[in-house]
Amino acid sequence: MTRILHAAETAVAQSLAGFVAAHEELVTFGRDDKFVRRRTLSPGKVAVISGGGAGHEPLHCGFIGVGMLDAACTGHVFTSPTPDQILAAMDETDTGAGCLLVVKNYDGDVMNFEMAAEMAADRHRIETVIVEDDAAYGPSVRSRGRRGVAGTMVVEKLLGAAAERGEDLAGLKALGEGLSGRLRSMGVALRGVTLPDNTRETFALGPDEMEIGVGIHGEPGLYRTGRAGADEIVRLLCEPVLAQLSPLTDARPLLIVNGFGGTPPIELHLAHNLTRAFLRQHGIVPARALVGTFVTSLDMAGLSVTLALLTPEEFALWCAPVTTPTLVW
Amino acid sequence: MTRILHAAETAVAQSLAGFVAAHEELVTFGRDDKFVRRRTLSPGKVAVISGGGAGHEPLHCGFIGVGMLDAACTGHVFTSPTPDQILAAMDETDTGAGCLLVVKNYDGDVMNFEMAAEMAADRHRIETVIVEDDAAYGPSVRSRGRRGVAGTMVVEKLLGAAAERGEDLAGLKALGEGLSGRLRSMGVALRGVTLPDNTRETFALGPDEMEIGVGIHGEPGLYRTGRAGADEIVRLLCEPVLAQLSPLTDARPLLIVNGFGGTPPIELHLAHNLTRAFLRQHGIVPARALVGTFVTSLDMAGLSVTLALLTPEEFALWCAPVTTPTLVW
Amino acid sequence: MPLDAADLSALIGLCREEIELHCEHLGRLDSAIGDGDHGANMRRGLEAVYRERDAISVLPLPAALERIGLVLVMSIGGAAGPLYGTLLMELGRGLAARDLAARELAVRELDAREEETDFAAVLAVAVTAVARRGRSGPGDKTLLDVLYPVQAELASHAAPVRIAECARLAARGTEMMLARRGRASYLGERSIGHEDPGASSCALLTMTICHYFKEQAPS
Amino acid sequence: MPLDAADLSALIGLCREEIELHCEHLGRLDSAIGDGDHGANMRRGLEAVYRERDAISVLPLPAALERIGLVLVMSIGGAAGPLYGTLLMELGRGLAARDLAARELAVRELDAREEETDFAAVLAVAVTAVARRGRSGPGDKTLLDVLYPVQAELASHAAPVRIAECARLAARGTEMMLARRGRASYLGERSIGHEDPGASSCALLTMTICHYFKEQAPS
Ligand SMILES: Nc1ncnc2c1ncn2[C@@H]1O[C@H](COP(=O)(O)OP(=O)(O)O)[C@@H](O)[C@H]1O
Ligand SMILES: Nc1ncnc2c1ncn2[C@@H]1O[C@H](COP(=O)(O)OP(=O)(O)O)[C@@H](O)[C@H]1O
Ligand SMILES: [Mg+2]
Ligand SMILES: [Mg+2]
Ligand SMILES: [Mg+2]
Ligand SMILES: [Mg+2]
Repeated sequence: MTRILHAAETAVAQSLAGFVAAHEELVTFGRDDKFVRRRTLSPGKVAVISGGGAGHEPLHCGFIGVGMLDAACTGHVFTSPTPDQILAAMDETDTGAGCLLVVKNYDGDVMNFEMAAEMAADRHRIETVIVEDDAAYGPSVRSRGRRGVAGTMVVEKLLGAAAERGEDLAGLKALGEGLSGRLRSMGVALRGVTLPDNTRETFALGPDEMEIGVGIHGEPGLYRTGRAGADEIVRLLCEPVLAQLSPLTDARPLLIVNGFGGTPPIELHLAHNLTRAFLRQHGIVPARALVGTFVTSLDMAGLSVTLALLTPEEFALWCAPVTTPTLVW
Repeated sequence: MTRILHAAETAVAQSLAGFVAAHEELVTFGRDDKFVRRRTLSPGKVAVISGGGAGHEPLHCGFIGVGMLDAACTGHVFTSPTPDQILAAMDETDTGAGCLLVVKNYDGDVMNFEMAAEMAADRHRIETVIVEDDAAYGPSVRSRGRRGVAGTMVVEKLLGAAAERGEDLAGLKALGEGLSGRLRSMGVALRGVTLPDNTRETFALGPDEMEIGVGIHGEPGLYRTGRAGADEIVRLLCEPVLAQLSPLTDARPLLIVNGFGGTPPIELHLAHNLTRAFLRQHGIVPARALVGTFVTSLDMAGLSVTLALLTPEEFALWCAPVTTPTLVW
Repeated sequence: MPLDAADLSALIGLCREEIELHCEHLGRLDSAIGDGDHGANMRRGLEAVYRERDAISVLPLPAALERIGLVLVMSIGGAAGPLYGTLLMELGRGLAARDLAARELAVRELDAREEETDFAAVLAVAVTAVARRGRSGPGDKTLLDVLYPVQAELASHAAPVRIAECARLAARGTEMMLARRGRASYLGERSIGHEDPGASSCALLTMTICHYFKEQAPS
Repeated sequence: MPLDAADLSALIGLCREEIELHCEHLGRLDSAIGDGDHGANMRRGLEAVYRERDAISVLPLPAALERIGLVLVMSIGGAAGPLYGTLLMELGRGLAARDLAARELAVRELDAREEETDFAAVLAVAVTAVARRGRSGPGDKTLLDVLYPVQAELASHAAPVRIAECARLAARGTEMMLARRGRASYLGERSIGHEDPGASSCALLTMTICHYFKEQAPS
């Protein structure tokens, strides 16, 4: 795909087919392979639907299953899915209680989901939750808000668990929006992304450079600086996250250390340990931590730190049972 | 570690601490942090113990838990653990039924586990299963047998499940050895490994090259060739695997597509889909498939294909419940 | 100039060729300040339209444009899909509404100049719809920075060559802008100094269409 | 030449320095045909011995060597740990057994030449233990290809300079061998043309020890 060369137009479809084949007890293709959905739907439950460009796997398809998503639409690499995919997913998974769309805050994603919602307004009740957890961009810099990055999986998990529990559309929308001030992420890239079409990197980093504040589309980040040691990297990621989180009394902090696709587990756990030490110095002890490769940017080397200050009820939703290709507990 | 720079001597210890902190409900450090073990042992069950150099995560520590390993010893990067670690693990997890050591077939690992077994011969009953699944090296080339690579996780899963079921030491040894002719893997590297001590790659590949038959220690492979498309890569990996597998009537084929650390899920699933197509043409339909990053070589880009022709009983052991940081079902 | 089926089919082919020719260039512009896929996205859209060109070009112009817009929306994805899609769907709908109104009141046929004024008005509405879809406006360093001046030139009855040149300069003019929408906006100050890929594709398509009109115009 | 505590402590320090000095070089040799860690492995082992040098050097020589071997085994890991560890542990045990036997039969003290013969015999046994541990033999392109000729030279009462030179040449001689043991063996034919890292470290240590003996020898 990026390194494993394959015709760019069919690579995403092939990869999705491989994914579905590996998890056929849980998921299946929707109509015309336009999306992937749970094998078994729960009638009367709000359908939680997400999607985005390919290249972020296991997000979103890896989170389809009991306690999380009902369907996910995948676009081309780094390209939002098109409205017909989203329409098809709504038509096939809305069992009467309406559809909740979880959308990462990128102009392309927002516009495509919005067009789909407009086109289906006559036949589905629809609410949309926009995820914008990237601490690299405060709303002051960009009037359109922050990007949605690794925190997306927190929103999908909490909303999925609440929907499973019977929460209605309005309740889910309120839950998603209530979270937004207490969820922040920040990422670093140590090597740029190789695009599938060409072997060129979107941004090339020298071996002694790193890019702070990157998103998950191979776009350059907030600033570039010399390669620092792991402790310093952790500090550069955690400080903006802590600065932007709205404080919460009686919070249950949830920590996610997420690899971008080209960084192996040994490095993620190293960063996790240093992050815990940093947070401890700032009086924060995670109630739960999740370390792994969840929201990727193709084969980009690097990682992001996500911190969510959850209420006890939200934390219970995080801990609620889940059975998906990626998360099982 | 490799890219996330950190003092090489402490990086492995830090990473292990991060791993244990992320999974403290399942695992804990053994005495003096010499190894990692299950939090709760089952008295009377054979202790299944493995280990090897760091840099292969989640192997082995990620497979500690109910239905798989009791303890794992981690050495420095690409360096076998030392006998004192293995001795400590045996002393702490042998609850009376003896210890089964699962060892990847590398001279260093074999010698260190062997020395530990000799030193503990007076106080533990010990059997050793050597894993040698790498199809890149037939025994004809090397009188010391094949390397142990991604197939190691199959051996650990089956022996772990059998031990959980109450199998004794002799039975486990026989099970492990019976499997060896029906388990083969083959890997390809698309970018070499960056060693932690220095930013040098162990073997440097040009952007248009690939290395076929690589192991998991950054050592060069069987041969180097021009970068081929995904279909061709799959063929180059699967053909030697199929050629070396002892046929088995009524086999339950188990397929594993394993990423080496620098290759993202989208590529692994693409390769998985093409591998299924290749196998189908050769009359093989996997009874189960597992796709992900399980046995790594630091941040090496590339992947391996493992095929195991299991008996119905072995397949039942594969499907038996497991609760570890990496596998849960 | 009225467009018949042959014109429409030819224009679709030309636009597709132009994007194909500049696909890599657009990708490179997008790599600098975005995610590098704008060329591939546009190619995918134009290829989809090209595959349907026979069915499309026999439709009345308003329906044809609306259909092109829908095909673009359903094939491009990303930001460019809804934006180009909205532009063409709104253009088609606006022309349809105008035709309907004209037929109802119709005392006489419009002359060429009146028709142009009318088209410019419909385009203005469509461009506004694009701006609403993108929640963006002039100076945000997007394809709107080409659409606005092109619409203005058309409204002032500029010749095709003039409009084409205006589009080219407008796209180049985005180079010095600070991006406030789309992925480039994440770069802040660093977005300055690079031409916007969407503006660039929009100029290329505008130039292709203008060139066709110039060639076809009765001299 | 008998070794006292000061000699042993000095030798430990010199060996550590030598490995430190060539750490990168050994790593590079191992990168070419192995996994690149031989320098780091040896350094870790020698550092561990160095940390314990005070406690080690006051022990009787046999016990000191056995202890050094154990420290190497427990700190190096990989292939080198058990191999160097076995060598020194067996050397220590062999010397202890010889001392015991000598004391039991002791009619007279051994002269220097007899002592050397004796040491060579003990070394031969230790080298055999290493070969058994590694399931390897001469010509496999390992540190044994240095140990065997060094032992032979010692048995023939060669001078320290001669033994050092022999070790150096033996290590270099592994360059043209095809590896049949260790990671290098996975390379097959491709292992030819590179010096074996274990042979190289073994030669460096041998040369350091020989140099010390030459310097200390009554001239
Ligand atoms: N909110 C917006 N309003 C108007 N135009 C936009 C907006 N966001 C992006 N664009 C335009 O879209 C172009 C990028 O398109 P493309 O690369 O195809 O999509 P994506 O950004 O999703 O990868 C930008 O160069 C810009 O001209
Ligand atoms: N089976 C063996 N017998 C003898 N020597 C061996 C054997 N395997 C490896 N060696 C020696 O060990 C050296 C490699 O040591 P080192 O790099 O520290 O360990 P590893 O191979 O585990 O990374 C080789 O160069 C070779 O001299
Ligand atoms: Mg895109
Ligand atoms: Mg090693
Ligand atoms: Mg783009
Ligand atoms: Mg080595």
